[in-house]
Amino acid sequence: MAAWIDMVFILVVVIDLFTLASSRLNAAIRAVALQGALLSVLPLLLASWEHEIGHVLLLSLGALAIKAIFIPWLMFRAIREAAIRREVEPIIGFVPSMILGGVGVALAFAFSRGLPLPSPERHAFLVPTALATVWTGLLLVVSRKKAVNQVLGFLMLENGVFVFGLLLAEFMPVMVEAGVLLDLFAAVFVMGIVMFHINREFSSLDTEKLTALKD
Amino acid sequence: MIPIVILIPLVLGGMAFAWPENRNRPVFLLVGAAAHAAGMAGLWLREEPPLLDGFLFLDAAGKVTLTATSALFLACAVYAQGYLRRRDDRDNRVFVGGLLVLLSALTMVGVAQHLGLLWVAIELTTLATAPLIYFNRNARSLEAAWKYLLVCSLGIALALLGTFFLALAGAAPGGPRSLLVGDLVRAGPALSKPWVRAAFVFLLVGYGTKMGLAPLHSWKPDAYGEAPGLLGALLSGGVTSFAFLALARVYQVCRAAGEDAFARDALVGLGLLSMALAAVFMVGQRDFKRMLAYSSVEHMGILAVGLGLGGSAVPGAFFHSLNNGLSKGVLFLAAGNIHRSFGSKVTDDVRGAARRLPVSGPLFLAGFLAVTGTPPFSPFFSEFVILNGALGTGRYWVGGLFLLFMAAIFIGMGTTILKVVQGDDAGTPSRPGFGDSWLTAAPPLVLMLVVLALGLWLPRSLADLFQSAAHLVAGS
Amino acid sequence: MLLRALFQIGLFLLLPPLLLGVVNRTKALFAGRKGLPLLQAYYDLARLLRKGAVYSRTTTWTFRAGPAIGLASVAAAGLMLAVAGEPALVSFAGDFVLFAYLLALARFFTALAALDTGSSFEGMGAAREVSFASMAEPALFVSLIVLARATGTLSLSGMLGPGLAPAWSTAAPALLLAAISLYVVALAENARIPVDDPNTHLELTMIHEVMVLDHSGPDLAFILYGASLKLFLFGAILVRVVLGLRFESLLAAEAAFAAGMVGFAILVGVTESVMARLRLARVPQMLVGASVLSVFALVLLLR
Amino acid sequence: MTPALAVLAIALVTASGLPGLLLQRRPALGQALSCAALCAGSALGLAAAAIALFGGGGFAVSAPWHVPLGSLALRLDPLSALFLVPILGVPALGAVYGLSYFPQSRLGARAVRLQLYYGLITGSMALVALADNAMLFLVGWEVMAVAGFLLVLTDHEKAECQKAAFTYLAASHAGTFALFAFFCVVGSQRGSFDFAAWQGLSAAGRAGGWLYALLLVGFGSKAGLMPLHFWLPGAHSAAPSHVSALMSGVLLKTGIYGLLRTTGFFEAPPASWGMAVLALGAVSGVLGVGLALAQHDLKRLLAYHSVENIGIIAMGVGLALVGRARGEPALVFLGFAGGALHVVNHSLFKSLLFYGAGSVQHACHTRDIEHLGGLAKAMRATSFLFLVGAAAISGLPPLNGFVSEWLVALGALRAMDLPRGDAAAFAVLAAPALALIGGLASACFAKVQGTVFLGSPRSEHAAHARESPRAMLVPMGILAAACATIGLFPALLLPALRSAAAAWAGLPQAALAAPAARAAASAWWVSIVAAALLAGLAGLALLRRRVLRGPTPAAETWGCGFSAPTSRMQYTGSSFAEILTGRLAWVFFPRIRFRPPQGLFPRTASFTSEVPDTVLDLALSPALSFLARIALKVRAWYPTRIHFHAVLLLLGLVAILSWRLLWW
Repeated sequence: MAAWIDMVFILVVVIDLFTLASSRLNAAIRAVALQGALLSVLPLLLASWEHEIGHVLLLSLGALAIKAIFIPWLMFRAIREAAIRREVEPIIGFVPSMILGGVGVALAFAFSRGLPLPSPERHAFLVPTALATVWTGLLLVVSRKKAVNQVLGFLMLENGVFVFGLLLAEFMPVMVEAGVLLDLFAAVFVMGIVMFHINREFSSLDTEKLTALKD
Repeated sequence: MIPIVILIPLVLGGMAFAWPENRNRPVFLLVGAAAHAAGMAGLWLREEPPLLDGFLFLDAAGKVTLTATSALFLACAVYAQGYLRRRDDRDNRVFVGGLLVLLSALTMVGVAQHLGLLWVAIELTTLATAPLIYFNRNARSLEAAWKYLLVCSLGIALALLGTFFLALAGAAPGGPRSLLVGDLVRAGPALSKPWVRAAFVFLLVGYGTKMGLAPLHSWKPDAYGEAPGLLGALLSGGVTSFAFLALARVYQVCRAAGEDAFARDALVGLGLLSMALAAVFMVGQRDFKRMLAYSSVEHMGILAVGLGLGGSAVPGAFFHSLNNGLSKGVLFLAAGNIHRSFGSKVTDDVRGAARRLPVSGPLFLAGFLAVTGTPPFSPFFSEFVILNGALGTGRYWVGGLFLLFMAAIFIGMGTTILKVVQGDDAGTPSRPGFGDSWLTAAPPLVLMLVVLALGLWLPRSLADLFQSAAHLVAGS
Repeated sequence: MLLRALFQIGLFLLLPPLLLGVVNRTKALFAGRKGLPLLQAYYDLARLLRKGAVYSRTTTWTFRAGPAIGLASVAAAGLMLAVAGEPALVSFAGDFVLFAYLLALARFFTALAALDTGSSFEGMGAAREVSFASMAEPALFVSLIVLARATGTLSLSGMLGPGLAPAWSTAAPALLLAAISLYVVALAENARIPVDDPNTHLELTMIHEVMVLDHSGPDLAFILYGASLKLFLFGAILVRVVLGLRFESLLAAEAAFAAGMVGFAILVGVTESVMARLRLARVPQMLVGASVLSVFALVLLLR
Repeated sequence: MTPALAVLAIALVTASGLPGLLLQRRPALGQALSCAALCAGSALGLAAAAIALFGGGGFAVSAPWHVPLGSLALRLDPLSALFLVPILGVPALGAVYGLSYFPQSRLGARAVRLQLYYGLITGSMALVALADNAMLFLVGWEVMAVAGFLLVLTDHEKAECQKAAFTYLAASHAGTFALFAFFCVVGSQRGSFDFAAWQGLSAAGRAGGWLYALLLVGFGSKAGLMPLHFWLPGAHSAAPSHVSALMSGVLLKTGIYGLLRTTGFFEAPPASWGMAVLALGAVSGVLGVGLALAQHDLKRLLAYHSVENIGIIAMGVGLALVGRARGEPALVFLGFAGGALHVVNHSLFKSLLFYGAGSVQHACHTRDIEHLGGLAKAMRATSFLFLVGAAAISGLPPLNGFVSEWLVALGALRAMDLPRGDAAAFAVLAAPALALIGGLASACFAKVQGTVFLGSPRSEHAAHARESPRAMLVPMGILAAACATIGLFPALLLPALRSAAAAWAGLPQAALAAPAARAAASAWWVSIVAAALLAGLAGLALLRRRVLRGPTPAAETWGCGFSAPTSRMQYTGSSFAEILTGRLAWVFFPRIRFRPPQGLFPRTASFTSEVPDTVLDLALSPALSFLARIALKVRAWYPTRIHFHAVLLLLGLVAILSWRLLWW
């Protein structure tokens, strides 16, 4: 069982690095969708059995529905309308973002040993994966020019925080977990609408055009 | 009573979305606001026991912010009747529905005692506000909406991370293992110190972004500059005050865990930085709505300084959050009227507002005097109490800088506002039919009279409320 | 004591025109001329009082009231002056402040009368008179303060009275400096040579004379009499400062005082014959110099 | 009884603008009613003040006020009663003057607004004088400032008005922040914000020095002491005349009242405090009158004279403080009596002069004295009353200006009696400074009276001027009469001044009895000399009438035979003052624009000299615009892209985290 969990964590980190490198939007969206699916499986694997199964099942199914199915569908629709295929050169360039991503992951692993985790048993890789994903998400938001990529970055940030949330499954009541997922869903939904309007207004999703407001 | 106050606006919001007729949809707004105000009055009369095993409970701090926002929302609802009738060229389905959802989300923030639930409610307010900023349907407001959405979501995500850190702090064996503020405060010293510190930093940045403190304020000038005056009033008067409330709850937990030494310095530092930045960015500002945004940054700085100083300054901070709500309401609604009547918000082609708008012009000037701490308006008393907290306890540098920035802001803001209000409006673009009507001029006037009344005679019940809120949060 | 004071007042009112005569006679002797008779000033006054007056169209009542107010205020200042060491009719703490301000009152209304005529010459004269006087005022004040500090009293009678002689022994340098600066102020106030030339006919160079250019008849008489009174006032102070001796009998004191006054007049005449008129730009420097001298004297006393 | 009287007076005065507002359809009646209300209110207030001053019936009443740190505490002691006299007297006369100078029937809403703010500012000033609690004091203080701002904004179309009004409001608001700091520190030190609890503050050491610096900045900026006077000339010349009279005559005095009230709390102020105020006063006096000499605008000139007279008052206060430091009751009494009497005197003759200026502006529609002249013929009464005011402000004997300057000079002379090596003895130099100020002031007012009223008219307007209506002359007459009576009978006021001085210095009445008696004796002698002067004058006038029998033909002024003199050949204001302004050029850098005549037949040559306000135009506004340019540069650098906003947020996070680690 532990090997499977390690495999999932490693795969999540690999997807992080892949998204940083990919210049094609379709590939990036599919990768994030895969990451969402993987993360929705995690609660089932990690749940300690004395916990009532209903809560965990609901949580993972909800995550799967939102992260793996609905959000990618929304992203693909946005790309289709904007008729854009490829990310233009990001602000700090693909190669440097790759390097920064790698450095981030290394730091995450080094740093997580120092954190005094209350219940060490969970899994060695959980905290570093969470921190790495959060770091990659931040990097994407800050460096990418296309609005779609910024939303992907935000999504990855949420995934990282979601992984962190797994540690606290038992005393985050189901209602709050559902709230967090619902908020994520609503956030991406509103971002989708706004992207749709940006595309209609600026006929492109390039955030470089969004610089009119000056002091 | 609490679930009613949360659900009624939500239900009305849904109905507003469904309502086909564009002309009389704003009435839902009025009904929602009235119901909410009635609910609040009920809550003032009868003390409510905690609900959902401690998740929802209206404590003193929550009551202060909710009262201010309820009053402000009622005034804005009346204002909206006149405003939306004038803007009937645009579909207000999203606007009215969004506002009602925003009201219920804010109420939830006010009563949430569980930090996770608090985070969910605050994220909901962000999402409810974003489409409203885009009400003017032009490129600039779209850019403002996008920036608001992304920066705030980023901040809120960090706040979620902070909340999880706080949960981890309590997750050690023997710890409270819960995110209820009551449990965390009772556990207090048992929380693990490093996690609480890390949590406070992330939560300060998260909710600080939502509040608009100094380095995290970049979304504010764009959002307030492009949003309609009505939304600007609600954002600067309501939403940011609730972010301050969330920060106060986090500070409450921090103080219980014995970590408040650093927290207070961070709050005072960020507060003074916000005031400094507002002073620099307000000088020679040609767009009076963006200037009001920087004034909001300054007043959030004052609230942070008030909370950070502790002792007798904290009741002043809560009094100031009430005053800020009301006076910002006056300023933004009056600015909205002026903007619509002149068709522009740049001081180059807006002059003589006092002559063209006999109520909104002088109100804009009176609001400016109130906001910059001129007696007999009530913000003077709250700012004086905060200053007394600083200078009284020997922190002369903090007091000195506080006064210096207040003076600089008075001069910067004064030049802009006087350019708008004074002189005669010959040669400025005139848009007939957009003058002062009863519905658009009465609400800011009523708010101004309330601010003046609070300045002359602060009711005993309100003063005790601030005292108990301060005792709850900072144990002064 | 009242009889004595009335006698002093009589002396103060009758003697001054004689001083003018002595000054003119000294200047005449220096220039080898026979000069005007000593009593010429009395004859002029009598003649002017009997003559009619011509008034310019642009003038108002201020022009007619100017000379009368000038003379009245100088006469009032005379009430407080201790002639020949005897206490004056009016003496109280701080009366020298009133003395100085009464002179300022006279100057103020003379300048207004000059400006009323609306002529550029009179305006020029008024501007110069008022400017130089405001620079001379601090020097007069500080000199009188030095006297007050030296004799320990604050009234003119006390200052110029018996206390002055012993004061010379303790504060001789300060009193000397005060006397010099008082003399400079006297020359400036009475429009004598180094500051202003009383007998010139070129209006552009005059200061005091051009202010009274348009007056005629009784007004001119009041002005001339006022000027002589003012000269007498400054003379009386200077004489007491320099000749501070005590005399037991009244007659001896009066005789000494009269001799002193004639000496003062001769000194003024000599100064006028010896020096030429200063350029207008240098007059302020002279007056400021006098002020600095008197302040230095005061510092000597206060140290 | 007096508390009710005082509160009723304040209420009546504050609400005196309402009749004008309510009766807009019948403007004349409305204005008359509001003027009557104001006069009634001030009469009540003056009655209460008189009871406190002469009858010793002051009161100190306190009521709870549901406001943080505040309490409705009022105190009427001789000190505040003395200041109530100008605070309530001058506005009443101003309202009467406004009946015809600013008629509501002609000016409509503008006049209604003015009357509302006029009542408001008078009420708030009275509240400031009576407040016995820091918060109540600050409320009165700022309402007064804002009402003054709105009054200066009466005709807000003119850019000059807007700039002057905002400079005034910004200066007074910044000054008030210094007061905020002072009240906070002392309030928390003493545990209460009631002035009663603040008696006996310690003035020792650096803390005392800092408190005093805050006091000087806070009250000095309101009183108009140099270098904080920069807002004063603009505000006073932009406002209507009866508003300028109120601001110049009374508003500045609230600064002096504040300084006196707060220095009264300290029980042993060091002598250096007194010397500081003395020095500031002397500088303000001399430079104030120097700047006034160089002005062309009549109301700006009068405004600068306010700076000079505030300087004289400050010198009196300085001497009193030195007296308290050295424990010399004579110095305390003379300094305080001179300063306080000059407060009352200045409010009288300055209002008289401003009303005169208002009448001139009303008749000739210009304030530039270079275009006036020869008004005495048409406006006989106004020119005579203006002359009385001019003589009073120059401190010439038979009038009240001389009396207060004489008391201050006596105080300065009393400083000589201090032991030899004492530095405070140099306070005696205040007397020559006073003399210099008096000399310059008489030079300046000779210029004004000569250029404006005497000689021949220099412009069409001046030629066709008409005498101002009776309602404007009556208040001027009352003020002139008041100046004369105080000038002729100064001894009557000394008992009131003694009780005020005792209230301020915290000394028993008996301690000041001896110096007061000596001063009274001298004061009676001053009256006698003044009477002798007037008798001599009457005698000379009779002599002149008897002697001047014959016809007095009218002829041209002697112009060296030049047959066609024009009014432009007269000495103008700037040429009159050129000698003195040349001397003081190192202080205020006059801007000279001179086009010399060229060629054999020169066309037009011109010479204009204009003196900017040294502090405002040469120091403050360049510095502020420099700071504004820096702010604009910083803003230009601030990028608008969203990525920068996100990076800024993360940098904030990293900064706080690293600060957190260092802290650890």
